[in-house]
Amino acid sequence: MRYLPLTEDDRAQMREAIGVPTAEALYADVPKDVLLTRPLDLPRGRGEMEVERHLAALARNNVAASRSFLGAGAYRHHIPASVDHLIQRSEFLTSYTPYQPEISQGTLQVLFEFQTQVAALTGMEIANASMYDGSTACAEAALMAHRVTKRRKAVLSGGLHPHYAEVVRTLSRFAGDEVDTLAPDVFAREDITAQIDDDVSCVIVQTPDVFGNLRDLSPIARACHAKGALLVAVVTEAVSLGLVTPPGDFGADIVVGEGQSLGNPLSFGGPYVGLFATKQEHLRQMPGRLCGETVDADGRRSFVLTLSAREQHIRRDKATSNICTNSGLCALAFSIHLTLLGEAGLRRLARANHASAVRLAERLARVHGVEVLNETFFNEFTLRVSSDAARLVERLAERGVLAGVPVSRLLPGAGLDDLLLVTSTEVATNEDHEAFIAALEGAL
Amino acid sequence: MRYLPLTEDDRAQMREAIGVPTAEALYADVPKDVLLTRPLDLPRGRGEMEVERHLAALARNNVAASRSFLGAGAYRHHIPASVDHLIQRSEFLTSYTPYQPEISQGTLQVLFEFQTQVAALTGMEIANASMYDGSTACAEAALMAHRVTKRRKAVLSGGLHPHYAEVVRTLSRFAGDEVDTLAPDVFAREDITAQIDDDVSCVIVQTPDVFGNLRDLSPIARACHAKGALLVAVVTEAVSLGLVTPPGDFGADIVVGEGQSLGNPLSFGGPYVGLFATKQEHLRQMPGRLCGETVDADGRRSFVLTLSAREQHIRRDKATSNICTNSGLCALAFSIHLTLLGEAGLRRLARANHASAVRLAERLARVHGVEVLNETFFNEFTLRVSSDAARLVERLAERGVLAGVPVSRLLPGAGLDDLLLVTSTEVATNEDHEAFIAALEGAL
Amino acid sequence: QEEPLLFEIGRADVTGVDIDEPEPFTPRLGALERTAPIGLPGLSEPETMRHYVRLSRKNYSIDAGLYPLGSCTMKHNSRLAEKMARLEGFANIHPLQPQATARGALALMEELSRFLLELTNMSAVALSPKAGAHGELCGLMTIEAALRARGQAQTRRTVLIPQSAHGTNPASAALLGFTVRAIPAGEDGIVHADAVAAALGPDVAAIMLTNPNTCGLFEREVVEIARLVHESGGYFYCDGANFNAIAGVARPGDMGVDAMHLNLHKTFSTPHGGGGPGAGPVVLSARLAPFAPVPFLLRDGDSLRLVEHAEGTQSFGRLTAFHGQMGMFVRALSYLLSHGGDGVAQASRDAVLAANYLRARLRDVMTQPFGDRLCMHEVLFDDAFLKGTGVTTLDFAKAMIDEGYHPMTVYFPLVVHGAMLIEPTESESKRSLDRFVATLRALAESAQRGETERFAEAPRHAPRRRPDETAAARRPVLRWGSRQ
Amino acid sequence: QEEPLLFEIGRADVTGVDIDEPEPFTPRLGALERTAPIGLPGLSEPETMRHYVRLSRKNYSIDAGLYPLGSCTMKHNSRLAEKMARLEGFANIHPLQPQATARGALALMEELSRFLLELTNMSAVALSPKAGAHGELCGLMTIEAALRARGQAQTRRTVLIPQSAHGTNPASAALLGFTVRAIPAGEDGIVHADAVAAALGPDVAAIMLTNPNTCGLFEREVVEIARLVHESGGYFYCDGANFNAIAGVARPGDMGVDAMHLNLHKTFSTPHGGGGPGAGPVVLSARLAPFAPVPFLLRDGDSLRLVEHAEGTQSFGRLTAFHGQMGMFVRALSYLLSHGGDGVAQASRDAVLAANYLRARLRDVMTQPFGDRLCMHEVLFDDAFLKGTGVTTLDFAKAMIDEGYHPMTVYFPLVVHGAMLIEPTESESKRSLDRFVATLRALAESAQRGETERFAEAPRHAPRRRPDETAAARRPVLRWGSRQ
Repeated sequence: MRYLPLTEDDRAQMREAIGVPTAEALYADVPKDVLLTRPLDLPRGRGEMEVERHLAALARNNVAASRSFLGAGAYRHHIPASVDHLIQRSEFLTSYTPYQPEISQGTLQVLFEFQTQVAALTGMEIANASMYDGSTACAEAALMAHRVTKRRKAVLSGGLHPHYAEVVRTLSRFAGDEVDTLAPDVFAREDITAQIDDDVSCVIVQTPDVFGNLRDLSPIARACHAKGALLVAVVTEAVSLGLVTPPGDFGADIVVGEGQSLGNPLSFGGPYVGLFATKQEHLRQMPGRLCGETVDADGRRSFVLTLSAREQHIRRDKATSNICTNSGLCALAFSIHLTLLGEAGLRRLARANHASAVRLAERLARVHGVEVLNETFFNEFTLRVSSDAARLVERLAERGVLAGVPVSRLLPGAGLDDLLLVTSTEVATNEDHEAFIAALEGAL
Repeated sequence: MRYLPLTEDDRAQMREAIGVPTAEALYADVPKDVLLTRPLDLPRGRGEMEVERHLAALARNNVAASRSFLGAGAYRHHIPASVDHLIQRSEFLTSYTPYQPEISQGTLQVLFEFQTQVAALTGMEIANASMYDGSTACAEAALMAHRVTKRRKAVLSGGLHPHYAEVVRTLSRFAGDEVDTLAPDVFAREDITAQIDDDVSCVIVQTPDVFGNLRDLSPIARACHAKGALLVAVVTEAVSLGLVTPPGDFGADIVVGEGQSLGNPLSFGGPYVGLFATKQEHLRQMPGRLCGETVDADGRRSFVLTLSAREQHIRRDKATSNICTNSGLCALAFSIHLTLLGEAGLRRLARANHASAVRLAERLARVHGVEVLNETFFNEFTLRVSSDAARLVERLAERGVLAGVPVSRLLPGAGLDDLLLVTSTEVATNEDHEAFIAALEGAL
Repeated sequence: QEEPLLFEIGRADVTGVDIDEPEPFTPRLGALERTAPIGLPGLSEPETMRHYVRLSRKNYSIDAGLYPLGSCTMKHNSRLAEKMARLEGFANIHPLQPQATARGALALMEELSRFLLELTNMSAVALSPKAGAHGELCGLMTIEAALRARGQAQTRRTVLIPQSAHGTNPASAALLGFTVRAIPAGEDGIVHADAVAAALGPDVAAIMLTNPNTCGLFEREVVEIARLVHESGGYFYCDGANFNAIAGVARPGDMGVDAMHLNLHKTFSTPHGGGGPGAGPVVLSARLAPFAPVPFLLRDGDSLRLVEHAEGTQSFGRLTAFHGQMGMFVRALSYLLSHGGDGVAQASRDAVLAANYLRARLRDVMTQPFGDRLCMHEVLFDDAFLKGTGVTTLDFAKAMIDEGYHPMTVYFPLVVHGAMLIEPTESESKRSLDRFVATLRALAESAQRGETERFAEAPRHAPRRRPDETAAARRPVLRWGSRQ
Repeated sequence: QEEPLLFEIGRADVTGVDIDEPEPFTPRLGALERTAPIGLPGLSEPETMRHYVRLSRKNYSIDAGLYPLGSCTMKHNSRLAEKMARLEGFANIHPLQPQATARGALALMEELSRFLLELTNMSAVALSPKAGAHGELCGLMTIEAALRARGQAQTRRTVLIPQSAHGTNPASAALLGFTVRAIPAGEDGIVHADAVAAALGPDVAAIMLTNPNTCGLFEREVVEIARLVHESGGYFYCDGANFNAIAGVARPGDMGVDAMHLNLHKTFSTPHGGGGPGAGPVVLSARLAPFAPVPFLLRDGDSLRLVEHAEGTQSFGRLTAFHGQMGMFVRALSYLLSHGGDGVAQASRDAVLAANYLRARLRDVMTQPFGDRLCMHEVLFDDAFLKGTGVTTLDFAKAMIDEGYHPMTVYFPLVVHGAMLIEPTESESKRSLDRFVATLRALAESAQRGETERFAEAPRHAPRRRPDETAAARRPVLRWGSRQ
């Protein structure tokens, strides 16, 4: 077996050194009645060639998103070849969490740079070294707000991605916390400030919201702060922050986000990378790993994991979160992509996205039976179509166009079956737009 | 431009340090009348995404060899994923020829291991650090034989790959040397020993020959040595050496080969890697780079490029060859693949190839209008078909099968238009064989 | 040469990505355009390559050396898995595209599930947890949902956890509002049924047990413990971090386990990536299966469907935005198909053999907390052999760095003084193990000879010497530019 | 840690590739089966990864640092190019599959040709040469074929080559039986027309000139030289190794060049790979075009055809088994499409700017053989500034290693005493150049202060100190096991 270096001869020698006669003897502590006495009912091991064939056949049974207008929390962007090359460097790919800083300065410096980039991008003071993804970061933000405010009620905007809202509700329900979720807010008209009372620990608002609308969060921030609550802002499309005022500028207390858009492929939903940023004052209530700067015994600048007194391996049942493994390699991809872009490149990428979406929206608005609902948006907007959106998407898929996310996929039974979320990023060409329009006109 | 780090501001500062007012001023030495005064008639630079689109469109216009039975000097084999990963390590991919041994021990040790592997594989005493490919190695072998024997006539077997023969003839013609090429030898029946006279420096024989026949080279070696000539053996399918007696065992004086089969993709013909092995006694007449073992100033084992007194950068017009850049990275791929295989794996791979070809030959022999001409072969054999082989291949290509190499492609006008070279390696499945047979029966 | 920070070498006007400025258009941003500088320096592509290549060279990695971190299972990561995860049909599919256009993905999830269920002899698997700790949450939520269905969610608020457990266990339990009750281990390092019996009661929701445990020992009384827990009305959560000792040899389902997370990034070799991403699917017993989170796979005759909404099911809800770590599923399945049933069992046996080999070769110079006895896939030493030398476990670990090795896990489990937990995995050759043994023996003997300086000063040959962690925590500097 | 040789750690029965043993069958090997041991040890996949990763870490690379090797053009290699070359439609196509099934490949070759011809203002390009030196052979053969067509192949047997030329130039000429006649350069480092005129005669087949030359200078009299050579009935071969100075700025076709090889691995950034593979297409003037080797591309209306046989054409024949370095063509085209016409010219200007910047910043502490004047894309120093210090050019180069740099090219060109030829390329940032300047200045000043030990002992911080090259050559050990 190509992955196992020991030969039968090696094994025999090693057993002799140990003083056991057989391989089975090493399992003497396992009760006889739980030892497996038959071979597993699984295929035998296969060579690379066969495994490749098998998996490639599965992959071919998926329609890869080449003419695709899907978004709703996961976005198709171009990833520079150097990003994927660098994250496959053995020293990044096959290292562990940097517990031994002396021989992990590569990973640690990357995390320090990542934290700085995330803080800058969100307009916040500090950020952590990544979470699993945007939705779990969002749920952690609610828990953190409870710790900070010593209250236990979160108010969720109707513009929050329904899956994010579900994740928050699931965790809160088990943790014994309260959650108020507002009705789906297609036009970003909800008055969430009216929901803030003295029990509310935080308000969670998304921008651009799940329907694509941009929001000025300042009034909500002010209302929160007046009541002693925190404003948690959610950003599911990190590229938008190259063009849209960041939550930090509006006074958000915690910003969480999905970082997939930078450096990470769609990959059917994971692995992604959660962003988590907050104000300096809340530092010690922040979940997740943190990398900090210090000096070594020779006085040289060094980086270490720090404030681990908050973490599970020290604090155990008093920890700020139970996170251990997070999204290091995805954070690396995010950070490299952002380094390549730089401020100028990110702004241009964001403009290219916005331009592409505006152009598509303008063309779609001219299609009979289609209405663009958004006044403002970044690279995603909501269509009202003259038929069931989910069925329309299926019909378009047969014509080679993945047309978007029907709102009913996220909110079944909400009476929003005629709404379709449509995204257009820098990868969509003019021909893609034309194909979409043509397929849509044919299918409506 | 993403590859150019200098900004306009940097450039201005640098010009100031140099003391030139403009970018053009740096080209003051170029005569005005050859300075280009208009922009190049070429497209402007493009982003990664556009370049990818453009090249991917070209790639899609090629039929990638998935159901392919082509050989004739280039063979489709499975390349382990780790081979391609390792050769892309920055330290291998982006380093230069190891002129500074202190910081090139990685490349140098690889070359030393490669030389040892090639010597073992061919059954010879020593090998060099690679040539461009098998055909140029073959031509260099003729030149070397001339140097060793101080004669200037090479005799080429009719079983030598016609392209190899052409390459030898081209170089020899310009170098003023003589070449006798025997008639195409479909059944390996030529009596090449009859051609050896006192003017002959070397006889060049291929095994398996271009028609797939295996050869016992011992009689030819004896005949050569009796006349003071060298036997040059050519191996275009390196995998065969896992199963077939190597030329060294027959007494060959020089063995050259094409190493593509191990670690290197087909890639439409290049880059490949030439193997070159010989006897210790001919060491100083060998062309190409050599890596040798020595010790450093602290007595530690070290590797260096050695015997460069033979080479062009020292000897200039007295050099044993003009080679500078060779096939370092392809040699690395070859060496890694062979390391992964090891003796046991190589033998099994070779058996799998032979088994696959034997099975296909047996099935083809039962097809009406098809005759298998070979008594012996490794993974490639010659078919006689009842129609024009080249046209047959085209018809089969339309049915999704790349059926083999028509001999007329290599030897137009030789009256061998009904011959087809067919290869089957470990990558050909039973279904591939069935598809071939079915398409063939349909097309004949 | 030192590598500066990105922020010291990058510039706001430099970019390594060429994107055309769009044709003029009318923005739809309202008044929300970002205009102030963001503070994100860029690098050209050559500078980017060099920055990260140079940083990477300051890291240790499994590709470059033995990585004996106990409890972390740093085994070989194949490049086949990386290649497979990058197939266009896996890497470039959207989680919300019509399920009919993602049949291969669903089939892959089902095939992976089949492997995991046969390996564990369990009934169902929840694929969506993102890592081991997330899997723990998932398992405990499933248990609570089952208790709720029985009307006992309010009364059973205690979780039993041995003191040797990973910190994530109590942290997960506490996060969900459970009270943690510690169970002591016996002198022999394992949990005894009578200790469990003593701790059980009508308030107990579950026990969380790691098996093999973090002392490297198999919990011999596991079957009896499971019986006791079940009898008392609780559930048995098993921390699967150490599954690499027994995969293919013994099955949790046969031990009475109700829920267990599998760390795909440990047992099934998806790379650790400097701290993730992982994947922590949770296998469930028949009793817990109905309560698994959404999305879950349902087979309807010939076709597969992902159920994405809990309404109308007993599912406890949603744990994450999408379906789980698909990229890791591909890699894990690549591992499993490559090994096959036979290979997985052989890998476990080799991992246990390697740990015991280290134990046998080191037992005369190092000390074991629970006596010299068979271990599972990791071997635990304590610092008794360093007593009186002035060398601490930490010093010993740092001295290993100077010998070219990553240290083992130290000071864990907490129940053992100066613990050193070594997990060689099945990926090491005998030659590699022998060299490691020789190094550790030499270090132990050096310490015992009183050569304390090499330990106190270690590491001296690494990119950094020991950093001042206290200063880092006292005045946290978490981003560039914030020190001023 | 030292990395042993494969032969010290591998074993004949270990393999890192799983291949099923074939079903029983009747072999067709005659009596030629290989039975004796071959002597090829194998490693499992984890051991293989570690062996090569560890070896790689003993190498310097452009990705990790500035690589100022004059004449080698060590510029940034993009990963886009690597990705493109690996597209299935390029990597997995056979050179002998029907041309109709390889239309994309032919189109790519045509597009690359178009770029090369526009950049050089030449008439045709022979794509098949495998590297620069192979291109030289190709060019000289083309010239000889043209002479033969004129009936002068027997009489014109001399090639003029300046003493500063790359060793490949005389080696290539000699290989083809030409007599090499050296032309001296002037005091100012360039070849003067009158020196060429003096060397010309009816025996001269061609001149081989490198322009810019290996002293880093543009051959200012090139147009006049070309005129003289042409008038005397010879051809002008230009060594294109230094094309990176002028690509997009000036065109060889406008200078009277008849043939020139282009090193795709230098100018167009296909990676050097530790010594290849390269690619050396040769551009030809209209006079030489008909004699180009097979295979060559022919456009028939809408379709492209590769002519593979010389019969019926004036082609001089075949240089290599197949069509050339397709993998390198893809990479070079990726470079050219990415840069575009504007980017190629900018790259040349940046390369020249960088070399002159180094010159300007170092001219007061190092010495230039031909006075302080503008250089092209490489700057040449001699060892006059080391005179009396006891430090040699080699010492100086080795001391650079201790500072983290790869040395420049040393002792080349041969015509300059203790030559140091520095080519920074356009890939370095100003910051990188400034650091390099600071290092070289410090070293030069250190040498001048008489701190000879750091030079004589250098390198001390590399994986090896200076190896005994004399011993290596005296008793060559070229394979494992042969020392005994």
